[in-house]
Amino acid sequence: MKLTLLMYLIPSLIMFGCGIYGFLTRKNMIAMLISLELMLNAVDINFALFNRFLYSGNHEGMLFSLFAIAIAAAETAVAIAIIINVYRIAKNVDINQINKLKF
Amino acid sequence: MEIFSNILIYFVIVPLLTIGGLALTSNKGIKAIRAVAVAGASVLMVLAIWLVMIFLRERGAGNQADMILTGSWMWYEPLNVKLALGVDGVSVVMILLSAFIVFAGVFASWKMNPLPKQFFLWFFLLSTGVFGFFISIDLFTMFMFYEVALIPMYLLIGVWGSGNKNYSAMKLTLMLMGGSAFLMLGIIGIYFHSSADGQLTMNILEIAKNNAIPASWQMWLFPLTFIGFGVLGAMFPFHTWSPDGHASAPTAVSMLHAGVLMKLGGYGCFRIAIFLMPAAAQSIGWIFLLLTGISIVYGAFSACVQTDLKYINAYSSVSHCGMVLFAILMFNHTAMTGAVLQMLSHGLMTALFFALIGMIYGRTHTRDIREMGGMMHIMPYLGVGYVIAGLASLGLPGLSGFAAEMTIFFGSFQHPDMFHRVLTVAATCSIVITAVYILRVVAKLLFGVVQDEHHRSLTDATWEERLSTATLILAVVAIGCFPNFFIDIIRDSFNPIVDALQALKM
Amino acid sequence: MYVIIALSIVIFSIMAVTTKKILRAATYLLFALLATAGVYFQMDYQFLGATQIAVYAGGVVVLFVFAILLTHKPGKDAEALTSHKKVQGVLAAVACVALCGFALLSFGRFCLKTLEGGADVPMDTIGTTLLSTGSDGYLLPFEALSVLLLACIIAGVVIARRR
Amino acid sequence: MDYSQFLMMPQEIGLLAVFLLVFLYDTFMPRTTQRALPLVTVVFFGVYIAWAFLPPAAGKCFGEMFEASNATWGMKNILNIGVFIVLLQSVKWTNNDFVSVRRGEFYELILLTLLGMFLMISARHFLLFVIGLETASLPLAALAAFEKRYYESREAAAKYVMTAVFSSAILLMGLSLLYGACGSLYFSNLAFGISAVNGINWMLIVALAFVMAGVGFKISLVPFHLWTADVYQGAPTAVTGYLSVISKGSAAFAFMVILVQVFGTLYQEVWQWMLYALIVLTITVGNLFAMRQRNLKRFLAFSSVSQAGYVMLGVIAANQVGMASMMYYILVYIFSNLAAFGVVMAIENHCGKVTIDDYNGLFKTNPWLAFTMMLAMFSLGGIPPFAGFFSKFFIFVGAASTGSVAIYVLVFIALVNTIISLYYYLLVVKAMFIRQDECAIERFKSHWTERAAMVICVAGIIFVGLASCVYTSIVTLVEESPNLFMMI
Amino acid sequence: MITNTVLVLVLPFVMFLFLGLAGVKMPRKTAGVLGVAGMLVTTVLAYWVAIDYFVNHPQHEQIIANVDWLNFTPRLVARMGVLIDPISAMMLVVISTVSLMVHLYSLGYMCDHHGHAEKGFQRYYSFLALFTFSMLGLVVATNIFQMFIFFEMVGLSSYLLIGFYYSLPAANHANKKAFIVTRLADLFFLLGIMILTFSTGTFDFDALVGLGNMDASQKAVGTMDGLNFMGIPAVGWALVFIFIGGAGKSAMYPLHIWLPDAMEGPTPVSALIHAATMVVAGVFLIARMFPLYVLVPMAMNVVAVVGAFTAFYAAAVACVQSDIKRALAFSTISQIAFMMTSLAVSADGGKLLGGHEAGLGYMASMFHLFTHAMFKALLFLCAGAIIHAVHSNENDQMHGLHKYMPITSIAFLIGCLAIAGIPPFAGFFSKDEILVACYERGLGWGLWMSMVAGMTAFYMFRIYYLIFFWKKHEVHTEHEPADQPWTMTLPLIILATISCVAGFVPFGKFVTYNGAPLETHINWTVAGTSVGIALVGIALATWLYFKENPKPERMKNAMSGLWTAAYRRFYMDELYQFITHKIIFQGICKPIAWFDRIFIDGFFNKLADLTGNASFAIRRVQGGNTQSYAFVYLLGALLLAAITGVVIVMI
Repeated sequence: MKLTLLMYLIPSLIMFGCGIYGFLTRKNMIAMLISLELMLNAVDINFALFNRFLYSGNHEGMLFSLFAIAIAAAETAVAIAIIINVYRIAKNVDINQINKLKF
Repeated sequence: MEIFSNILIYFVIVPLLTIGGLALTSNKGIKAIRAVAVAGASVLMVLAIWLVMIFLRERGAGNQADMILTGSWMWYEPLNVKLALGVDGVSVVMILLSAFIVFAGVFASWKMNPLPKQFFLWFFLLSTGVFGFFISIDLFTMFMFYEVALIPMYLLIGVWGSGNKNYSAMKLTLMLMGGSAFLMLGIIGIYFHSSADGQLTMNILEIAKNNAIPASWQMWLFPLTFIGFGVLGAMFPFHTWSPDGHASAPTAVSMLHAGVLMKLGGYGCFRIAIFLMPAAAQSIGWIFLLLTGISIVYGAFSACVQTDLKYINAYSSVSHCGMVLFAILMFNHTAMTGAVLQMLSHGLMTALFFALIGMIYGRTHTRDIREMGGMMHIMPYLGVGYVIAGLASLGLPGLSGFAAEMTIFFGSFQHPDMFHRVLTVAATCSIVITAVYILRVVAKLLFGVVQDEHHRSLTDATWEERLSTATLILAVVAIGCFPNFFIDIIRDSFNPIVDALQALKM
Repeated sequence: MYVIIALSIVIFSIMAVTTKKILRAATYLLFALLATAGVYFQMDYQFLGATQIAVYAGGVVVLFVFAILLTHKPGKDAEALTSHKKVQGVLAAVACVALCGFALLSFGRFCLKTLEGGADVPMDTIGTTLLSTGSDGYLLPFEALSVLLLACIIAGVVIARRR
Repeated sequence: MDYSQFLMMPQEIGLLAVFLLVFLYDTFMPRTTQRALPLVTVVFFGVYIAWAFLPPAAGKCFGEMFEASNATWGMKNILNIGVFIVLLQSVKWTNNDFVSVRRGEFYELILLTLLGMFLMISARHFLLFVIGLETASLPLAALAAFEKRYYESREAAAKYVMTAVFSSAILLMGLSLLYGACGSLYFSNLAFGISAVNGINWMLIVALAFVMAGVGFKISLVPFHLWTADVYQGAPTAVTGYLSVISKGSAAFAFMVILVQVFGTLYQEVWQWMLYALIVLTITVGNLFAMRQRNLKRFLAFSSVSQAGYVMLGVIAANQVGMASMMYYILVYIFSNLAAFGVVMAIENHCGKVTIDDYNGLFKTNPWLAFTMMLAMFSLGGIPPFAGFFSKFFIFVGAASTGSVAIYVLVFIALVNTIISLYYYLLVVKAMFIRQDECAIERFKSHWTERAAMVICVAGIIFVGLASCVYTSIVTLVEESPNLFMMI
Repeated sequence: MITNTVLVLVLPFVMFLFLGLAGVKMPRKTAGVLGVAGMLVTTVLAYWVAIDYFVNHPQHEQIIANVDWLNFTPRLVARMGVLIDPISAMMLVVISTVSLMVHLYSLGYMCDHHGHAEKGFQRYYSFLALFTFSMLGLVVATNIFQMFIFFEMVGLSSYLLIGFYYSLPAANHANKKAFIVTRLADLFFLLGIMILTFSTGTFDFDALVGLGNMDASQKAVGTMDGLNFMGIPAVGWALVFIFIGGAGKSAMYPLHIWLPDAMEGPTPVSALIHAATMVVAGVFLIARMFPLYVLVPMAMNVVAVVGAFTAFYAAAVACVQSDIKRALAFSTISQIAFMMTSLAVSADGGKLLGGHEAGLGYMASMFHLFTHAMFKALLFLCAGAIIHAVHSNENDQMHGLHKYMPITSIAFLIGCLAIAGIPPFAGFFSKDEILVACYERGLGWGLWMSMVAGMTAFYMFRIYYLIFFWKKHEVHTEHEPADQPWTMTLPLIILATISCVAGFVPFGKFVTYNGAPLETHINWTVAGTSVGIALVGIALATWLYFKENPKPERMKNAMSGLWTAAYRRFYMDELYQFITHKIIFQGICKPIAWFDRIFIDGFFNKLADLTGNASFAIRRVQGGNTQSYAFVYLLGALLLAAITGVVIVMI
């Protein structure tokens, strides 16, 4: 069986979709962050796939993934710090409770 | 600096200097504030008269250029925006009018309270805009000064006004700004079609000379600019800011606004809308003619049933300013000259009206004509002034309104088209309605018996009020008695426009 | 091999966003990330896969676990999602995936491209690329990334401080 | 390995130097001298600005990954001026008892985010761009959470970071599609790749939409703006000011660069219309929300949403006039908005009041503050002779210079919206000048740094418009930048 | 002569300014005396001008001097100037004479019983001077536009003087009404001028009508050939409109309604303005434009019909009025209608009638104008004296005054005889000429006008008897009524004298339509008939009203409907009231104001509300929930892509 690009893209896209779904429905902010990780990860896969399947002459996609992993890690770190920061004063991490600022 | 050798620039500099001077005075020193304000207004007046003399001398010396005292200094090079100055007869008389009204306005707000300093600051900012508008011949600077003149109205009404001032101030500002939104789009459109060979320009004279705006664009840009200015000229159905705004504004502001600011509308209509887009003016001018015709009659009828003095005058202004726009759309020398005369006349007379109303209101604390009566007994000076203003308004010979209206009517009736003539007849009918509402007020307010016994103890005008009104009355009489002096100044200024319109017909 | 990886990506992703226990979600995430690393290895991107495992599995997930433990309250695992939100989420996710998928599919026949037997990218190539300044050199992003990380460290410090 | 290429980026290097100096000062200077840190930063930054104004070395470096052109040089200097004002404004605030312990970090983060924005502006490769974007946004979350004593500050940070990461995920997705379609992430390669793609296809449209969403998030274009108001309201005022002008301005410039350089060939058919819709939405929705706000910071947030729409009018023109007008608009906007925030901050620092009703009768007690606020409002509303009028006019001229009727309609919509915006700006003026209140904010003297910042802003508001040299030189800068609009 | 004429104009104007501005600073009486003195000089100058003209210019050519005043176009110039020809010279005399009499008379009249001048005495004299100036300016107008200007000016002075007692509500209403009605007429006048000048391009009388022949008028009418509006030639519209203008001033039916009310003004003012001078402005206008009217039969017929009807209508109303001033006012209307009719009947079908006496009607009209001014002023001044004595206008407050005020009574009688057309008083001669002219036009016209002449005699004597006889006077006031001081009596005597002798002036020698002398001789058939009818009228009045008797009451009851209708002036006022209040005010102004408030204002307010509501309605989007933010974000991005894609693919 020849492995086509599409066959790899499908799991990646599903991962992305799961991320979106999770981000939009999870109450817990950490769970939302987990969903975000999925989204970012799906993008990384895409870059790697495109590089390998279509443009294997250079390494741009792969390197982008590499950097993206680092960025994602940094994002996660800051986000988690802030979530904990909120938790300290609000005593929960429920996104629905974090809505004092509105209208 | 070459720019300072042009007298025109001083019409902007002097008010600005006055503002600076006022800023230096202390809030408490009412004498100093008044002194600065009077000095500023007087210098403007002298400058204006001097300008008229220069103009007459130039014309007398055979200078037949469309604009004199022209000068142009590059401002925004990338867009070819210049500080272009120049005047023709129309602007000269408009400047003269503004100077008169500013002068009278300063005296009419002699006892302004509270915050006299701030009041005069805004007042002179407003006049800066007005003068700047009249001396500019560059679309951008014109528009800038136009807006400079609009915005102080908000604070002037909001802070020093009376009655439902918040509503009125907001309504006035927003509606006028709405007008200027139309205008700005129009100006941008004109700018991008100002030249066929790529060198875009904002200079009115150059645009007119290039005559490059395609007819299809004119069809859009003409209504935009005309409505833009028409809002300020209180054209039906965009007049509704005017009654509320005038009713709430303090005396001097009503004077300046009705007297000068509304003239910006009429002036802009011909200087920009018609002058630059004659083809569209020819073909769709009739729509606006109809609207202005409605304004004339509609304003007059509305004024008949008002009971607030300022509302009456505001609606009367709608009617009279409608006449200005009406005449401008007749596209011939006589009617257009009449329009300018009417601007002068209405400016002075309406300023006089508002000054008097302010003075009466300052004493009686009511503007409802049903609560007043027999004022002629109590304050004969103001009463006589009011009658004179009223007579000027209803077009009595010897006062300014007559000369202006007659020029408009006869000029308009010269129009070869039957539709225009019939409209003229309809507009002419307004002179009777005007008589009705003016006499109604005079009868209720001045004649008859004193309605409120408290009014018996009121006093007549003080010296500064007398000075303020006398200046205006003299000007009204001067125009009424010697119209030819003004017509000679004004008339030739319409040569370029009328020629352009004639050329189209060929 | 492909089937295992693909299935585990799909299954663990779905489970990570549907499980009611937050700690389990983190665990499923870990598996999904590891499966991703599997994809990279399949693509012969050894270094990328290794980084994925080291940074994600080793760093990020641990971070998550700590965070969960810090904010965790016993007995509050169950997430009561309103149905409205669920529909909204599904709709959005499906629409997004559908649009992306449609876009990819409609872009010529490239989805059917098969893997050309590409070779692994050697480590020294990666190192050189990262530090070279010419065309296809990544020195500047590399430096910039370090600035980013520095900024995040400072940010973390600021946030983490009690006062 | 040609490290001399770093000399092509003097502004970034200088900024980094300032950062290092501040960092070192913060870390190693004795505790007693720490109070001077804000001022030291301001001084360093001032020196740096002078350095940054040195004539630019134009060109690309790092394999076309980074471009320094006259336009980017100008844009960075504009941002520098804004940041200088922000720094000056925040001196008093960072020295208060609740924040002073973290003041070093405040300045460090501001400087680092600015560096990130510079990278965004100059990036000609999407990787560098993304890193810049993240550098410019992640630390801001920390800054938003700076006022630890207020819950709102923390909530703002949480909302910001969640949406920001979500948005960057979407952006990255778009970029991956783009990469898939064209096989490169260099702007120049992408541009050719896109023009090589036959016809218009979904892949590019989706990628474009996602990129627009991702960057639009930073500029807070509707409908990607929803975080704006909450974050602006919750964040410390200094940070809000920074967010609203600097962050937004840099993103707008980068946005334009991406659109014209990468997607230039799609201008006529595709992104002109996408942006058209976004602008209409942005201006209108921003205005409609702003009308009802009572909290001034939230009010300014929505006003800044609407202003972002106006900024985009320069982008939609996709030509030199448009870009110059946009830069000029941003400059003016910096002065106007920071003047407003300066007043808000001064009053907030003094008595903690931030709603419009608190400002009733302000003119009686604090005429100069009221005057500054009024100028800011007039300038934002586009009233001459203040700079806002000129910037609005030029941005409209810029947009209309495309000559298409549709754009005229757009300009008209924008103009109609100025009426609404004028309404709410006047509400503030009304509160200060017309309304009277027995318990108006009492007379007080604001800190000299705050006053200095206000003076700079007022001077800017008054002179940037009247002195035509500013706009003229910006136009010259843009005109001298090569190949900007090659792809249009 | 020009200089003198200008002086005649300037002098009253200077008096107006001087008394108006400086009057308050001087004693009241001084102002009055100054006014009289000024007027005296004016009168002398006016006589000098007239005599000079008639003596030194036997050809009766027009003497014209002009200055440009308002250049509408280089061609169409409104000029100010003086034109002296027979009718203007005649009018100068009439106006100055009556004005002088009134000035003098007012010195007494405007005082209370202690001889103290009333408040506003200076103002009064200033306004009188203004009126005199305006009226003189009107008659010497060289062009129709100047005429129009002075039409307005006399309207203004009339307004000011009617409202002299401005605190009285009646006066207050009356002056408003007078001004507005005449203004309405002036509107038509203006429209007429506009139409006329549209093609002729000139205002000047010498170009429009010329003098001595019809050439100028032929030419003027010729330029308007082919211009029609709604099937009627433009020139017809123009002349009818101009006539309406004149009719307004001259109180022709149905524009007469202001005149009776105008009697609220001081009686000398009524004598000057509303009897002798201003109200004949309309007649003067038609006379000025006479050649044009001759050429347009349609317009001439309108004038004739309106004139004849008004004459009868006013006479009928005058027969039953109880207020003596109102009765006199209706008599004035009727007499002016005589003049109008007389002008109109002198031509038919575009040609003058009467063979060698062509233009007799014109001459007669002017003659009647002249004599009427004198005797009507006399009658009013007498009425003023009576009112001053009894403090009432109503004749049931008078009765039997002959015993108390003999001089007044005799003067009044002379006036009555003159107006009734009894030889040898002035009215006989002029009225006779009129009737001759009418009979020349047609028997019906003659009979109709003769009947009106009879009615004239009847109602005048009715008034006379009711004032001076009927029954013994009951003294209501503290003073017994008596003849008034010399300032008031002297004018009566002078005017009575003129009324007696004026008829013998050979008027036809001086005033004709073409300047050529017209030999007139009395047509004894006509004269006899009219005198007969007049005598019948007088006899009837004597029978009914000389002594108190129940016959009038019985007659009144017998024809109560008719009587009431006549007394209420055939409900013309009510009709006007209905039109102005119900239709214009309630039916137009109010709805427009309502429309303005509800629709125009409402529209813009609604717009603002709508924006506000929209702002409120969309606030839910900003609900504070991060996930919904993200949802909107995603939706936005997807829709952006999807819609763009779909649209582009479709296109």
